[in-house]
Amino acid sequence: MLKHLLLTRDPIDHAALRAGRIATPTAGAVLEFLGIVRGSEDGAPITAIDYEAFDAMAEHQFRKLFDELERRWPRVESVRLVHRLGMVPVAEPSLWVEISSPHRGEAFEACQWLIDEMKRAVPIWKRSISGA
Amino acid sequence: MLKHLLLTRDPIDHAALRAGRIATPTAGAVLEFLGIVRGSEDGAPITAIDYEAFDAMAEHQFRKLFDELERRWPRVESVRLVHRLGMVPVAEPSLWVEISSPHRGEAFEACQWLIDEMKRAVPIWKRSISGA
Amino acid sequence: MNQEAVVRVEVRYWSWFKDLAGVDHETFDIVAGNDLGTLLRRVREKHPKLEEVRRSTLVAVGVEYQPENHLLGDGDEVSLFPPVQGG
Amino acid sequence: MNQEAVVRVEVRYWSWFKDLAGVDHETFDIVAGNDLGTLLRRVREKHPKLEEVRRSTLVAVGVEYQPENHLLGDGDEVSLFPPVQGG
Repeated sequence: MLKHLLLTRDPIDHAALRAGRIATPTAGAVLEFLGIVRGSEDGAPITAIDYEAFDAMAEHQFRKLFDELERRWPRVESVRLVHRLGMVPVAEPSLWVEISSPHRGEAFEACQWLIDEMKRAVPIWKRSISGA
Repeated sequence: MLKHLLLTRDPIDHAALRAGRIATPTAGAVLEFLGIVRGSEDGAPITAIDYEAFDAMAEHQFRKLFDELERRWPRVESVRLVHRLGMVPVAEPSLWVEISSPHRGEAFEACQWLIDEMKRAVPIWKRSISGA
Repeated sequence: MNQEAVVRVEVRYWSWFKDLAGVDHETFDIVAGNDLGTLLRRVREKHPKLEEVRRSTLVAVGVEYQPENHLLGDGDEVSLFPPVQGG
Repeated sequence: MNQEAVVRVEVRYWSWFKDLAGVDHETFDIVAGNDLGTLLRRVREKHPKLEEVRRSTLVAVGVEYQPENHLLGDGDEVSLFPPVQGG
Protein backbone atom coordinates (compact mmCIF):
# COMPACT_ATOMS: atom_id res chain seq x y z
CA MET A 1 0.00 0.00 0.00
CA LEU A 2 1.29 3.42 -0.92
CA LYS A 3 1.33 5.68 2.14
CA HIS A 4 2.05 9.35 1.84
CA LEU A 5 1.96 11.84 4.68
CA LEU A 6 2.73 15.53 4.70
CA LEU A 7 2.41 18.06 7.51
CA THR A 8 3.08 21.42 5.97
CA ARG A 9 2.89 25.13 6.70
CA ASP A 10 2.24 25.79 3.00
CA PRO A 11 -1.16 25.90 1.30
CA ILE A 12 -2.41 22.50 0.15
CA ASP A 13 -1.68 22.18 -3.55
CA HIS A 14 -4.53 20.00 -4.84
CA ALA A 15 -3.52 20.18 -8.42
CA ALA A 16 -0.04 18.87 -7.73
CA LEU A 17 -1.36 16.19 -5.39
CA ARG A 18 -3.90 15.02 -7.93
CA ALA A 19 -1.32 15.06 -10.68
CA GLY A 20 0.83 12.85 -8.46
CA ARG A 21 -1.73 10.10 -8.24
CA ILE A 22 -0.49 6.83 -9.68
CA ALA A 23 -3.27 5.19 -11.70
CA THR A 24 -3.37 1.40 -11.52
CA PRO A 25 -5.59 -1.01 -13.47
CA THR A 26 -7.02 -2.32 -10.19
CA ALA A 27 -8.07 0.94 -8.54
CA GLY A 28 -11.77 1.37 -9.30
CA ALA A 29 -12.49 3.96 -6.62
CA VAL A 30 -10.72 7.12 -5.59
CA LEU A 31 -12.13 9.16 -2.75
CA GLU A 32 -10.85 12.60 -1.88
CA PHE A 33 -11.82 14.56 1.20
CA LEU A 34 -11.12 18.22 1.81
CA GLY A 35 -11.58 19.73 5.25
CA ILE A 36 -12.01 23.47 4.82
CA VAL A 37 -11.83 26.26 7.40
CA ARG A 38 -15.33 27.64 7.93
CA GLY A 39 -16.12 31.28 8.56
CA SER A 40 -17.52 30.73 12.05
CA GLU A 41 -16.65 28.70 15.11
CA ASP A 42 -19.25 28.13 17.85
CA GLY A 43 -21.46 30.70 16.12
CA ALA A 44 -18.89 33.52 16.14
CA PRO A 45 -17.24 34.78 12.95
CA ILE A 46 -13.57 33.96 12.48
CA THR A 47 -11.00 34.82 9.83
CA ALA A 48 -8.63 31.89 10.18
CA ILE A 49 -7.64 28.90 12.26
CA ASP A 50 -4.12 28.60 13.60
CA TYR A 51 -3.17 24.90 13.72
CA GLU A 52 -0.50 23.74 16.14
CA ALA A 53 1.02 20.27 16.01
CA PHE A 54 3.38 18.18 18.08
CA ASP A 55 5.02 17.30 14.79
CA ALA A 56 7.08 14.23 15.69
CA MET A 57 4.21 12.60 17.57
CA ALA A 58 1.67 13.58 14.91
CA GLU A 59 3.78 11.92 12.22
CA HIS A 60 4.24 8.82 14.34
CA GLN A 61 0.54 8.55 15.15
CA PHE A 62 -0.43 9.06 11.49
CA ARG A 63 2.01 6.28 10.50
CA LYS A 64 0.45 3.94 13.05
CA LEU A 65 -3.01 4.77 11.69
CA PHE A 66 -1.84 4.09 8.12
CA ASP A 67 -0.49 0.70 9.24
CA GLU A 68 -3.72 -0.12 11.04
CA LEU A 69 -5.72 0.99 8.00
CA GLU A 70 -3.67 -1.42 5.89
CA ARG A 71 -4.46 -4.26 8.31
CA ARG A 72 -8.17 -3.45 8.31
CA TRP A 73 -8.53 -2.78 4.58
CA PRO A 74 -5.69 -4.74 2.93
CA ARG A 75 -7.03 -4.04 -0.55
CA VAL A 76 -6.72 -0.29 -0.21
CA GLU A 77 -3.98 0.58 -2.69
CA SER A 78 -3.06 4.06 -1.59
CA VAL A 79 -3.64 6.47 1.25
CA ARG A 80 -2.34 10.02 1.06
CA LEU A 81 -2.93 12.67 3.68
CA VAL A 82 -1.84 16.29 3.91
CA HIS A 83 -2.55 18.42 6.98
CA ARG A 84 -1.76 22.09 6.83
CA LEU A 85 -0.41 23.72 10.00
CA GLY A 86 -0.04 27.31 11.11
CA MET A 87 -2.47 29.96 9.95
CA VAL A 88 -5.15 28.70 7.53
CA PRO A 89 -7.53 31.42 6.27
CA VAL A 90 -11.27 30.83 6.01
CA ALA A 91 -12.32 28.93 2.86
CA GLU A 92 -8.90 27.30 2.47
CA PRO A 93 -8.37 23.59 3.13
CA SER A 94 -6.62 22.42 6.27
CA LEU A 95 -6.89 18.71 5.43
CA TRP A 96 -6.71 16.64 2.27
CA VAL A 97 -7.19 12.88 2.32
CA GLU A 98 -7.19 10.55 -0.66
CA ILE A 99 -7.95 6.83 -0.59
CA SER A 100 -7.65 4.65 -3.65
CA SER A 101 -9.00 1.09 -3.69
CA PRO A 102 -10.53 -1.51 -5.97
CA HIS A 103 -14.06 -0.87 -4.74
CA ARG A 104 -16.05 2.03 -3.40
CA GLY A 105 -17.13 0.61 -0.05
CA GLU A 106 -13.67 0.12 1.37
CA ALA A 107 -12.57 3.60 0.25
CA PHE A 108 -15.48 5.25 2.09
CA GLU A 109 -15.02 3.13 5.19
CA ALA A 110 -11.26 3.59 5.37
CA CYS A 111 -11.45 7.34 4.76
CA GLN A 112 -14.01 7.94 7.49
CA TRP A 113 -12.16 5.67 9.90
CA LEU A 114 -8.88 7.46 9.25
CA ILE A 115 -10.37 10.91 9.88
CA ASP A 116 -12.19 9.71 13.01
CA GLU A 117 -8.99 8.18 14.37
CA MET A 118 -7.01 11.31 13.51
CA LYS A 119 -9.46 13.34 15.56
CA ARG A 120 -8.95 10.94 18.46
CA ALA A 121 -5.19 10.39 18.43
CA VAL A 122 -3.14 12.80 16.35
CA PRO A 123 -1.78 15.73 18.39
CA ILE A 124 -2.95 18.72 16.39
CA TRP A 125 -4.88 21.58 17.94
CA LYS A 126 -6.63 24.63 16.64
CA ARG A 127 -7.04 28.20 17.76
CA SER A 128 -9.66 30.43 16.13
CA ILE A 129 -8.50 33.79 14.91
CA SER A 130 -11.03 36.58 14.67
CA GLY A 131 -10.70 39.61 12.50
CA ALA A 132 -9.05 42.99 12.84
CA MET B 1 -28.62 23.64 -2.91
CA LEU B 2 -26.53 23.82 -6.05
CA LYS B 3 -27.27 20.82 -8.28
CA HIS B 4 -25.18 20.12 -11.33
CA LEU B 5 -25.56 17.11 -13.61
CA LEU B 6 -23.72 16.21 -16.76
CA LEU B 7 -23.96 13.09 -18.89
CA THR B 8 -21.22 13.34 -21.45
CA ARG B 9 -19.41 11.36 -24.11
CA ASP B 10 -16.25 13.38 -23.42
CA PRO B 11 -13.55 12.52 -20.89
CA ILE B 12 -14.25 13.85 -17.39
CA ASP B 13 -12.27 17.05 -16.94
CA HIS B 14 -11.45 17.05 -13.20
CA ALA B 15 -9.38 20.16 -13.32
CA ALA B 16 -12.17 22.23 -14.86
CA LEU B 17 -14.75 20.74 -12.51
CA ARG B 18 -12.63 21.47 -9.48
CA ALA B 19 -11.89 24.96 -10.70
CA GLY B 20 -15.64 25.47 -11.02
CA ARG B 21 -16.29 24.79 -7.36
CA ILE B 22 -17.82 27.77 -5.57
CA ALA B 23 -16.23 28.17 -2.13
CA THR B 24 -18.56 29.36 0.60
CA PRO B 25 -17.71 30.33 4.19
CA THR B 26 -20.05 27.60 5.46
CA ALA B 27 -18.76 24.59 3.50
CA GLY B 28 -16.37 22.77 5.82
CA ALA B 29 -16.31 19.48 3.95
CA VAL B 30 -15.91 18.64 0.29
CA LEU B 31 -15.99 15.02 -0.77
CA GLU B 32 -15.08 13.90 -4.26
CA PHE B 33 -15.56 10.40 -5.60
CA LEU B 34 -14.08 9.06 -8.80
CA GLY B 35 -15.29 5.77 -10.24
CA ILE B 36 -12.59 4.45 -12.53
CA VAL B 37 -12.73 1.68 -15.15
CA ARG B 38 -10.73 -1.29 -13.87
CA GLY B 39 -8.64 -3.56 -16.06
CA SER B 40 -10.69 -6.67 -15.41
CA GLU B 41 -14.34 -7.60 -15.14
CA ASP B 42 -15.37 -10.89 -13.51
CA GLY B 43 -11.72 -11.92 -13.53
CA ALA B 44 -11.17 -11.44 -17.27
CA PRO B 45 -9.01 -8.63 -18.66
CA ILE B 46 -10.79 -5.81 -20.46
CA THR B 47 -9.62 -2.70 -22.29
CA ALA B 48 -12.65 -0.46 -21.86
CA ILE B 49 -16.26 -0.26 -20.80
CA ASP B 50 -18.90 0.97 -23.20
CA TYR B 51 -21.59 2.82 -21.23
CA GLU B 52 -25.08 3.08 -22.67
CA ALA B 53 -27.73 5.35 -21.17
CA PHE B 54 -31.40 6.03 -21.69
CA ASP B 55 -30.45 9.69 -21.52
CA ALA B 56 -33.78 11.40 -20.88
CA MET B 57 -34.76 8.95 -18.16
CA ALA B 58 -31.27 8.98 -16.64
CA GLU B 59 -31.38 12.76 -16.35
CA HIS B 60 -34.87 12.66 -14.86
CA GLN B 61 -33.93 9.98 -12.33
CA PHE B 62 -30.75 11.84 -11.34
CA ARG B 63 -32.80 15.02 -10.80
CA LYS B 64 -35.22 13.13 -8.59
CA LEU B 65 -32.30 11.74 -6.58
CA PHE B 66 -30.82 15.24 -6.19
CA ASP B 67 -34.20 16.48 -4.90
CA GLU B 68 -34.49 13.58 -2.49
CA LEU B 69 -30.90 14.16 -1.34
CA GLU B 70 -31.81 17.76 -0.59
CA ARG B 71 -34.78 16.62 1.50
CA ARG B 72 -32.68 14.10 3.43
CA TRP B 73 -29.60 16.31 3.92
CA PRO B 74 -30.90 19.90 3.72
CA ARG B 75 -27.56 21.32 4.82
CA VAL B 76 -25.69 19.89 1.85
CA GLU B 77 -24.73 22.99 -0.14
CA SER B 78 -23.79 21.48 -3.46
CA VAL B 79 -24.02 18.21 -5.33
CA ARG B 80 -22.32 17.82 -8.69
CA LEU B 81 -22.25 14.61 -10.71
CA VAL B 82 -20.73 13.78 -14.07
CA HIS B 83 -21.21 10.37 -15.70
CA ARG B 84 -19.28 9.61 -18.84
CA LEU B 85 -21.02 7.55 -21.52
CA GLY B 86 -19.77 5.65 -24.54
CA MET B 87 -16.35 4.07 -24.58
CA VAL B 88 -14.30 4.65 -21.42
CA PRO B 89 -10.79 3.15 -21.50
CA VAL B 90 -9.32 1.32 -18.51
CA ALA B 91 -7.89 3.65 -15.84
CA GLU B 92 -10.09 6.56 -16.90
CA PRO B 93 -12.97 7.77 -14.73
CA SER B 94 -16.56 7.00 -15.69
CA LEU B 95 -18.09 8.80 -12.70
CA TRP B 96 -17.27 11.92 -10.73
CA VAL B 97 -19.35 12.99 -7.73
CA GLU B 98 -18.73 15.97 -5.48
CA ILE B 99 -20.66 16.82 -2.33
CA SER B 100 -20.03 19.99 -0.39
CA SER B 101 -21.52 20.50 3.07
CA PRO B 102 -20.88 22.20 6.41
CA HIS B 103 -19.76 18.97 8.08
CA ARG B 104 -18.07 15.76 7.09
CA GLY B 105 -20.69 13.25 8.19
CA GLU B 106 -23.46 14.47 5.93
CA ALA B 107 -21.11 14.65 2.92
CA PHE B 108 -20.09 11.00 3.33
CA GLU B 109 -23.65 9.84 3.94
CA ALA B 110 -25.14 11.78 1.05
CA CYS B 111 -22.40 10.73 -1.37
CA GLN B 112 -22.77 7.02 -0.61
CA TRP B 113 -26.54 7.25 -0.70
CA LEU B 114 -26.48 9.00 -4.07
CA ILE B 115 -24.20 6.40 -5.66
CA ASP B 116 -26.22 3.51 -4.17
CA GLU B 117 -29.45 5.01 -5.50
CA MET B 118 -27.88 5.66 -8.90
CA LYS B 119 -26.97 1.98 -9.10
CA ARG B 120 -30.57 1.10 -8.29
CA ALA B 121 -32.53 3.55 -10.41
CA VAL B 122 -30.59 5.38 -13.12
CA PRO B 123 -30.80 3.65 -16.53
CA ILE B 124 -27.16 3.29 -17.48
CA TRP B 125 -25.64 -0.03 -18.53
CA LYS B 126 -22.18 -1.25 -19.27
CA ARG B 127 -20.62 -3.60 -21.76
CA SER B 128 -17.07 -4.81 -21.26
CA ILE B 129 -14.75 -4.47 -24.22
CA SER B 130 -11.81 -6.82 -24.46
CA GLY B 131 -8.67 -6.18 -26.42
CA ALA B 132 -7.54 -6.66 -29.99
CA MET C 1 -67.55 0.99 -28.45
CA ASN C 2 -65.33 3.54 -26.80
CA GLN C 3 -63.31 1.14 -24.68
CA GLU C 4 -62.43 -0.82 -27.78
CA ALA C 5 -60.60 2.20 -29.31
CA VAL C 6 -57.11 1.20 -30.39
CA VAL C 7 -54.07 3.23 -29.40
CA ARG C 8 -50.46 2.85 -30.41
CA VAL C 9 -47.57 2.59 -27.94
CA GLU C 10 -43.88 2.34 -28.63
CA VAL C 11 -41.84 -0.30 -26.82
CA ARG C 12 -38.11 0.33 -26.45
CA TYR C 13 -35.49 -2.21 -25.41
CA TRP C 14 -32.22 -1.24 -23.78
CA SER C 15 -28.81 -2.81 -23.25
CA TRP C 16 -28.77 -6.57 -23.92
CA PHE C 17 -32.56 -6.68 -23.99
CA LYS C 18 -32.14 -5.34 -27.54
CA ASP C 19 -30.40 -8.63 -28.38
CA LEU C 20 -33.11 -10.66 -26.68
CA ALA C 21 -35.87 -8.85 -28.59
CA GLY C 22 -33.90 -8.65 -31.83
CA VAL C 23 -34.97 -5.00 -32.23
CA ASP C 24 -34.36 -1.82 -30.28
CA HIS C 25 -37.91 -0.55 -30.59
CA GLU C 26 -41.24 -1.52 -32.08
CA THR C 27 -44.87 -0.42 -31.88
CA PHE C 28 -47.84 -2.25 -30.42
CA ASP C 29 -51.48 -1.44 -31.07
CA ILE C 30 -53.43 -1.99 -27.86
CA VAL C 31 -56.93 -1.40 -26.61
CA ALA C 32 -57.21 2.04 -25.02
CA GLY C 33 -57.20 1.77 -21.25
CA ASN C 34 -55.19 -1.45 -21.15
CA ASP C 35 -52.62 -1.55 -18.43
CA LEU C 36 -48.89 -2.10 -18.57
CA GLY C 37 -49.21 -5.73 -17.43
CA THR C 38 -51.45 -6.55 -20.39
CA LEU C 39 -48.92 -5.05 -22.80
CA LEU C 40 -46.03 -6.88 -21.14
CA ARG C 41 -47.80 -10.23 -21.63
CA ARG C 42 -48.02 -9.51 -25.35
CA VAL C 43 -44.38 -8.40 -25.48
CA ARG C 44 -43.25 -11.59 -23.75
CA GLU C 45 -45.40 -13.77 -25.98
CA LYS C 46 -43.76 -12.19 -29.00
CA HIS C 47 -40.23 -12.41 -27.52
CA PRO C 48 -39.94 -15.58 -25.38
CA LYS C 49 -36.37 -14.71 -24.40
CA LEU C 50 -37.77 -11.72 -22.50
CA GLU C 51 -40.06 -14.11 -20.61
CA GLU C 52 -36.95 -15.86 -19.31
CA VAL C 53 -35.56 -12.64 -17.77
CA ARG C 54 -38.89 -11.50 -16.41
CA ARG C 55 -37.73 -11.39 -12.79
CA SER C 56 -34.83 -9.08 -13.59
CA THR C 57 -36.73 -6.77 -15.92
CA LEU C 58 -37.27 -3.09 -15.12
CA VAL C 59 -40.14 -1.27 -16.81
CA ALA C 60 -40.67 2.43 -17.35
CA VAL C 61 -43.31 4.51 -19.11
CA GLY C 62 -41.70 7.66 -20.40
CA VAL C 63 -39.01 8.51 -17.83
CA GLU C 64 -40.72 6.97 -14.77
CA TYR C 65 -40.78 3.46 -13.40
CA GLN C 66 -44.37 2.19 -13.35
CA PRO C 67 -46.18 -0.80 -11.86
CA GLU C 68 -48.08 -3.30 -13.98
CA ASN C 69 -51.45 -1.70 -13.20
CA HIS C 70 -50.39 1.59 -14.81
CA LEU C 71 -52.85 2.52 -17.57
CA LEU C 72 -51.45 3.19 -21.02
CA GLY C 73 -52.47 5.91 -23.44
CA ASP C 74 -51.82 6.74 -27.05
CA GLY C 75 -48.20 7.55 -27.83
CA ASP C 76 -46.81 6.20 -24.56
CA GLU C 77 -43.22 5.03 -24.69
CA VAL C 78 -42.65 1.86 -22.70
CA SER C 79 -39.06 0.83 -21.90
CA LEU C 80 -37.85 -2.61 -20.87
CA PHE C 81 -34.34 -3.04 -19.56
CA PRO C 82 -32.10 -5.17 -17.35
CA PRO C 83 -30.81 -4.04 -13.92
CA VAL C 84 -28.95 -0.77 -14.22
CA GLN C 85 -25.17 -0.59 -13.83
CA GLY C 86 -24.13 3.04 -13.64
CA GLY C 87 -20.93 4.06 -11.96
CA MET D 1 20.90 3.22 47.11
CA ASN D 2 20.34 2.52 43.45
CA GLN D 3 16.60 3.07 43.39
CA GLU D 4 17.09 6.51 44.91
CA ALA D 5 19.09 7.62 41.86
CA VAL D 6 17.67 10.84 40.46
CA VAL D 7 16.86 11.20 36.78
CA ARG D 8 15.73 14.20 34.82
CA VAL D 9 12.64 14.26 32.59
CA GLU D 10 11.34 17.05 30.44
CA VAL D 11 7.65 17.94 30.60
CA ARG D 12 6.14 19.67 27.59
CA TYR D 13 2.78 21.44 27.44
CA TRP D 14 0.82 21.87 24.23
CA SER D 15 -1.97 24.10 22.96
CA TRP D 16 -3.77 25.98 25.77
CA PHE D 17 -2.12 23.80 28.40
CA LYS D 18 0.88 26.09 27.85
CA ASP D 19 -1.27 28.94 29.18
CA LEU D 20 -2.43 26.87 32.13
CA ALA D 21 1.14 25.91 33.05
CA GLY D 22 2.57 29.31 32.21
CA VAL D 23 5.49 27.63 30.39
CA ASP D 24 5.78 25.43 27.34
CA HIS D 25 8.30 23.06 28.87
CA GLU D 26 10.21 22.49 32.09
CA THR D 27 12.31 19.78 33.70
CA PHE D 28 11.57 17.63 36.73
CA ASP D 29 14.08 15.62 38.71
CA ILE D 30 12.44 12.39 39.78
CA VAL D 31 13.51 9.18 41.48
CA ALA D 32 14.61 6.64 38.88
CA GLY D 33 11.88 4.05 38.34
CA ASN D 34 9.04 6.36 39.27
CA ASP D 35 6.01 5.97 37.10
CA LEU D 36 4.15 8.51 35.02
CA GLY D 37 1.35 8.82 37.60
CA THR D 38 3.84 9.92 40.26
CA LEU D 39 5.24 12.60 37.98
CA LEU D 40 1.75 13.80 37.03
CA ARG D 41 0.87 14.32 40.70
CA ARG D 42 3.90 16.59 41.04
CA VAL D 43 3.06 18.44 37.84
CA ARG D 44 -0.50 19.07 39.04
CA GLU D 45 0.64 20.17 42.47
CA LYS D 46 2.89 22.72 40.81
CA HIS D 47 0.21 23.84 38.31
CA PRO D 48 -3.22 23.67 40.00
CA LYS D 49 -4.95 24.77 36.77
CA LEU D 50 -3.83 21.49 35.22
CA GLU D 51 -5.51 19.63 38.08
CA GLU D 52 -8.80 21.21 37.01
CA VAL D 53 -8.52 19.76 33.48
CA ARG D 54 -7.29 16.39 34.64
CA ARG D 55 -10.16 14.45 33.06
CA SER D 56 -9.54 15.91 29.62
CA THR D 57 -5.75 15.60 29.70
CA LEU D 58 -3.89 13.34 27.27
CA VAL D 59 -0.41 12.18 28.23
CA ALA D 60 2.40 10.88 26.05
CA VAL D 61 5.97 9.80 26.67
CA GLY D 62 8.00 10.53 23.58
CA VAL D 63 5.59 9.98 20.68
CA GLU D 64 3.39 7.34 22.32
CA TYR D 65 0.39 7.62 24.61
CA GLN D 66 1.18 5.89 27.91
CA PRO D 67 -0.81 4.86 30.97
CA GLU D 68 -0.03 6.14 34.47
CA ASN D 69 1.89 2.99 35.42
CA HIS D 70 4.44 3.57 32.66
CA LEU D 71 7.94 3.73 34.20
CA LEU D 72 10.04 6.79 33.42
CA GLY D 73 13.77 6.90 32.64
CA ASP D 74 16.39 9.58 32.30
CA GLY D 75 15.80 11.99 29.45
CA ASP D 76 12.19 10.99 28.84
CA GLU D 77 10.00 13.65 27.31
CA VAL D 78 6.52 13.72 28.80
CA SER D 79 3.80 15.68 26.99
CA LEU D 80 0.53 16.91 28.43
CA PHE D 81 -2.15 18.24 26.14
CA PRO D 82 -5.89 18.78 25.72
CA PRO D 83 -8.10 16.70 23.39
CA VAL D 84 -6.77 16.82 19.86
CA GLN D 85 -8.58 18.73 17.12
CA GLY D 86 -7.02 17.88 13.79
CA GLY D 87 -8.97 18.22 10.57
